[in-house]
Amino acid sequence: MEITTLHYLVVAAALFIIGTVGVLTRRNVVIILMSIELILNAVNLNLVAFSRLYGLHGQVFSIFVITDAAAEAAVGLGILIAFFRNKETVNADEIDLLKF
Amino acid sequence: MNPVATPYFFYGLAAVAVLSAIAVIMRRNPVHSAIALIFTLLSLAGLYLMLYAPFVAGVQIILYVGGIVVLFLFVIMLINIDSMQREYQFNKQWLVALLAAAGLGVLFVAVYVKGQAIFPQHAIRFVEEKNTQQVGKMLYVDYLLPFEIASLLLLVAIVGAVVMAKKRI
Amino acid sequence: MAEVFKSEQSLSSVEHIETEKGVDQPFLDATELILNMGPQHPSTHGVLRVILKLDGEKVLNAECVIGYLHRGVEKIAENRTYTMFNPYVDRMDYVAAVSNGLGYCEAVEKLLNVEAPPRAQWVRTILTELNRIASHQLWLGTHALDIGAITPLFYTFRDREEILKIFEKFCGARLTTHAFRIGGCQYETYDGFEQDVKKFCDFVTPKVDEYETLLTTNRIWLERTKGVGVLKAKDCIALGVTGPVLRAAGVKWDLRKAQPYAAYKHFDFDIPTGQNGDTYDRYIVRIAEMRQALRIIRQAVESIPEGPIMGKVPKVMKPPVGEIYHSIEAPKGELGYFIVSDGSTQPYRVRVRPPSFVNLQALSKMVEGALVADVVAVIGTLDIVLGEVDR
Amino acid sequence: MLQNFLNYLNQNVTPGQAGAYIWVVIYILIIFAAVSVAVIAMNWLERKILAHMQVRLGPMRVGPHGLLQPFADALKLLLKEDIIPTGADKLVFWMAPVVVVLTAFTTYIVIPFGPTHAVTDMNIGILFMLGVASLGTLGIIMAGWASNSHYPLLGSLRSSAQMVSYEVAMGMAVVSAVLMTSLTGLGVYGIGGTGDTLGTLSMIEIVRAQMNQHVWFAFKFFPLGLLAFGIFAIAMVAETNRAPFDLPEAESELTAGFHTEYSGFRWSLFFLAEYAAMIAVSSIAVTLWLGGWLRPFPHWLGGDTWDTAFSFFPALTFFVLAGLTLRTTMRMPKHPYFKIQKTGLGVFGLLLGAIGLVLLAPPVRDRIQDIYWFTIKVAGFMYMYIWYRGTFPRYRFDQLMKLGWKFMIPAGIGVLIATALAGVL
Repeated sequence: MEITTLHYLVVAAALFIIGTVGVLTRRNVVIILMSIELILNAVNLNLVAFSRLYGLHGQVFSIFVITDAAAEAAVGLGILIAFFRNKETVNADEIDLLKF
Repeated sequence: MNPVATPYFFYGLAAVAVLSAIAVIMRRNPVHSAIALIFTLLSLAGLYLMLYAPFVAGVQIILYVGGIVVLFLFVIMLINIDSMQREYQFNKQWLVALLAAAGLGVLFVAVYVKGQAIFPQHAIRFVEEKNTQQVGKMLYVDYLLPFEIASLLLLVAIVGAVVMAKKRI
Repeated sequence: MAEVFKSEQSLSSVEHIETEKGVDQPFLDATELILNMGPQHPSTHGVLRVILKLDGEKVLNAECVIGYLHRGVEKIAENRTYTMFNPYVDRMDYVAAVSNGLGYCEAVEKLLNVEAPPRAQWVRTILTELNRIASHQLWLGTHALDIGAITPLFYTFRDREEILKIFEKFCGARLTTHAFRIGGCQYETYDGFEQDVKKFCDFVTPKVDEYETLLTTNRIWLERTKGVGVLKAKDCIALGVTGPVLRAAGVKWDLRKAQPYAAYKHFDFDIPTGQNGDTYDRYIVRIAEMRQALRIIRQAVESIPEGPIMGKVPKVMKPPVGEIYHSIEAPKGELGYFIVSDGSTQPYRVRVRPPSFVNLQALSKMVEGALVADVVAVIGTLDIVLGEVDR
Repeated sequence: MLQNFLNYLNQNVTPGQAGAYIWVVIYILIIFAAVSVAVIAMNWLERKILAHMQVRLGPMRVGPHGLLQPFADALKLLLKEDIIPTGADKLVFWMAPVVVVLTAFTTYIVIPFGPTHAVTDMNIGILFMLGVASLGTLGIIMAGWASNSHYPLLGSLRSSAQMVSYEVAMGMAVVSAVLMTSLTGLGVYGIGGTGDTLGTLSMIEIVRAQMNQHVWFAFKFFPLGLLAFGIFAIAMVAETNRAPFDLPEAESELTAGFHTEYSGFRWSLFFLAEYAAMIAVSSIAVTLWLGGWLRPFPHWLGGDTWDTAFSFFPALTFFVLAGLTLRTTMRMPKHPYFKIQKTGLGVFGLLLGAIGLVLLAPPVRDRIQDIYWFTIKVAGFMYMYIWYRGTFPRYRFDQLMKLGWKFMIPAGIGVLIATALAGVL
């Protein structure tokens, strides 16, 4: 059976939904950040899959997305460490102060 | 060279990707989640290779798996406390999550059903041998401005991360 | 860095290190990690245990736990005659057994008010200085090994072997020699002793240069040792630190010059000193001391007098009631013996002032704010022997 | 079928590109076996060379001159009890050595031992190699974390920080070499050939570019190529956790670092992976800067006569080794006790000689040359590794970081910019 673009899109959608569920339900911020990575990867898969139909632009964009993911992970984890130092927790529902 | 056994590879990689993704959000121990994330990312790199995007696959491995996940693991080791694993891992938003998941699922199905017609039926056959060169050219010619902005973003991210994580500035 | 595992190995002696959460503690104690270095560890030079409180790699606090090698040597002395106790002292600082023996013998001689004949004094000086070289060689090899240079160890052991051969020929033992007796030496030196010692001096002089080519100007060695474990002269004196560690801080204090014993007042030698009191200076001072020791040995062998080797001491030693403190400059610092006599054949009390034990006190001061790797370097540079620390 | 099978031999591409899957499997098996043998040989050589640097003999008891010592060690390790600490995370503990070994061996599929002697040629060859090599860190982090002990944890934290830092410098050096593949100008030195002005990441194409440009990249744009090569040569030692950068397993500080809690077979996997990774990164250095499989002076000493002369080198090397072995056999004491050892060493020497004879045969001679030159260059690096270990003290963690961030990375960026300028001007 030929593997078409649609197959890839289904995988990407599955990853996206899993990521969304992870962001919404988990308490641990580290895992929420990982779920965001999952979502970004789903997007990437879509971009690369479509690049097979419409040219290389999708691949180039997926590289930008990876760059963004790196920046997001670095800043997110930095905030997390700063927060953890002060509150000794990484649970999202306990992060309820604007200033600490 | 013609690919062999493509469907099997695809299904195998897709299964690994999705199952590990589920493990990412289900595991109690964040380190296990991170390891599951590695499997997802690696199988996605495999899928990129199948899509004739070797450069993106290489970047995926070297940046995501070699860089970002190492960062995740590093931070988990810094803040992993046993007591945290004994707490409730999920908050009470399961209803919201279910709705969101269902909504997204419906949306995707709708898009696929509607959009099937507008996808070109035949894929472009890329010359795999020159993929890197072509991507490079595009990055530096067509997408020069986004490229520079991305570099600026990374600089800001470096500064931000250092400011955030440093104890005393 | 965080404490990753709640310190589950409830260390009984650690409790007071745990920081209490408070206002003046801006960051959580979760950033601290308690590392239990030793008693089984490749570079604590025996069974020293150091409890390190770490922030990442940085040492916030270090606490030494000693006593794993305690054999009650001082107590044993109270149940032995003066002669019988003599071999025991060799087991304290076993890499410089001859120095230990010299200190004990001279202390008892002082108590008995006898003096060893000149020839014995000269032989004692030669052997003690040979032992100083052997001790410094062993220190250099293991210290370099701690810092990661594995090769000098084998070079120093190769050359130390020659010294041990001389010991073996002289008294039959290599490590715990029991070389001296109260009142002199048991036997006359073997034939060819002088030649052997001279040959050794000629053999080892270029070897000391060889050690220096391996390490002295090595960039990594310089980076690892300069400015590491600094102990200033004031702190040295306050802590009672002696030996090369004190001299590296710039204090020209050497008991061989200050209170000459054995035959040292007849020889001409210098006291090498450093300025900064860091690990590198201590290395340089010890290397220079090896050279000075060779100088002393050369002079001693040239001028060794003829005569009896054993002084006149009674067969049954009953020193007069009294007490005596006598100290010598052992390779590691001031080695003192405090002996109280109640007039019987056995000492009432023997108290040893071991240089390693006193020098080890400085460890926690020296490593504060340093890195884990520095702890290892500093333990090495203090040149401790746990047999002597715990006794 | 058989014809199909043998057809590949006449093709001038790697089996991966030719689509000859049976040959791919054969190549993978050969490489796996060869690397394992190389690791065993390295084990013996390291102990012997290090011993001779340290005025001692090294292993002498098991087999003549300790030749069988690695096998005895392997046997011991396999028979040892396999301990998993009580508090350890069993899954991760189990997975860590597997990850390390897998990544170390996966890199080999793109290493070109010759123009056709690679499993496959990838468009992203060098990127793939660096990426997969960096995955080894994950295994080390997992091992340190899963052990549930403080020394391994410190070791793995050191390892992750170290690898992330040195990978950047390594990448910069690699990029400057990749850049050179596209800079076909003669440069200031007036030597050089022609080539594609489009750069490449493929390992085979990089070597081809060096052939076409008539210069090994280490010597291109002197001293820029040499500088980049030097940066890589330092970074690769740090990357493989070898002395003087062996902080993650610093024996005198962290007892054994990340593999403190490992024993027996699992520990031997770490050992295997470490040496395999050393060979792999040395192969990258050889490919990128020292002309890969090219023999010395392929153009300056060109022509059929020189080609033939150089093709005798592999056989010659084996004859020299056989001669040395037989000489040692002769010099062994004449005593019944040494009879078995003497026979063994003699047979070993004759075996080496026989291999040398086989290598003299013309078809073998032509095919084996590339592999020979590649191996010789890698062996040079391996000797350097041992030499470093015998000479240098260990860096401290902050000094390592200082060297990495304040010297290596700026130097790498500087060399990259200078190379680009030198190529354009």
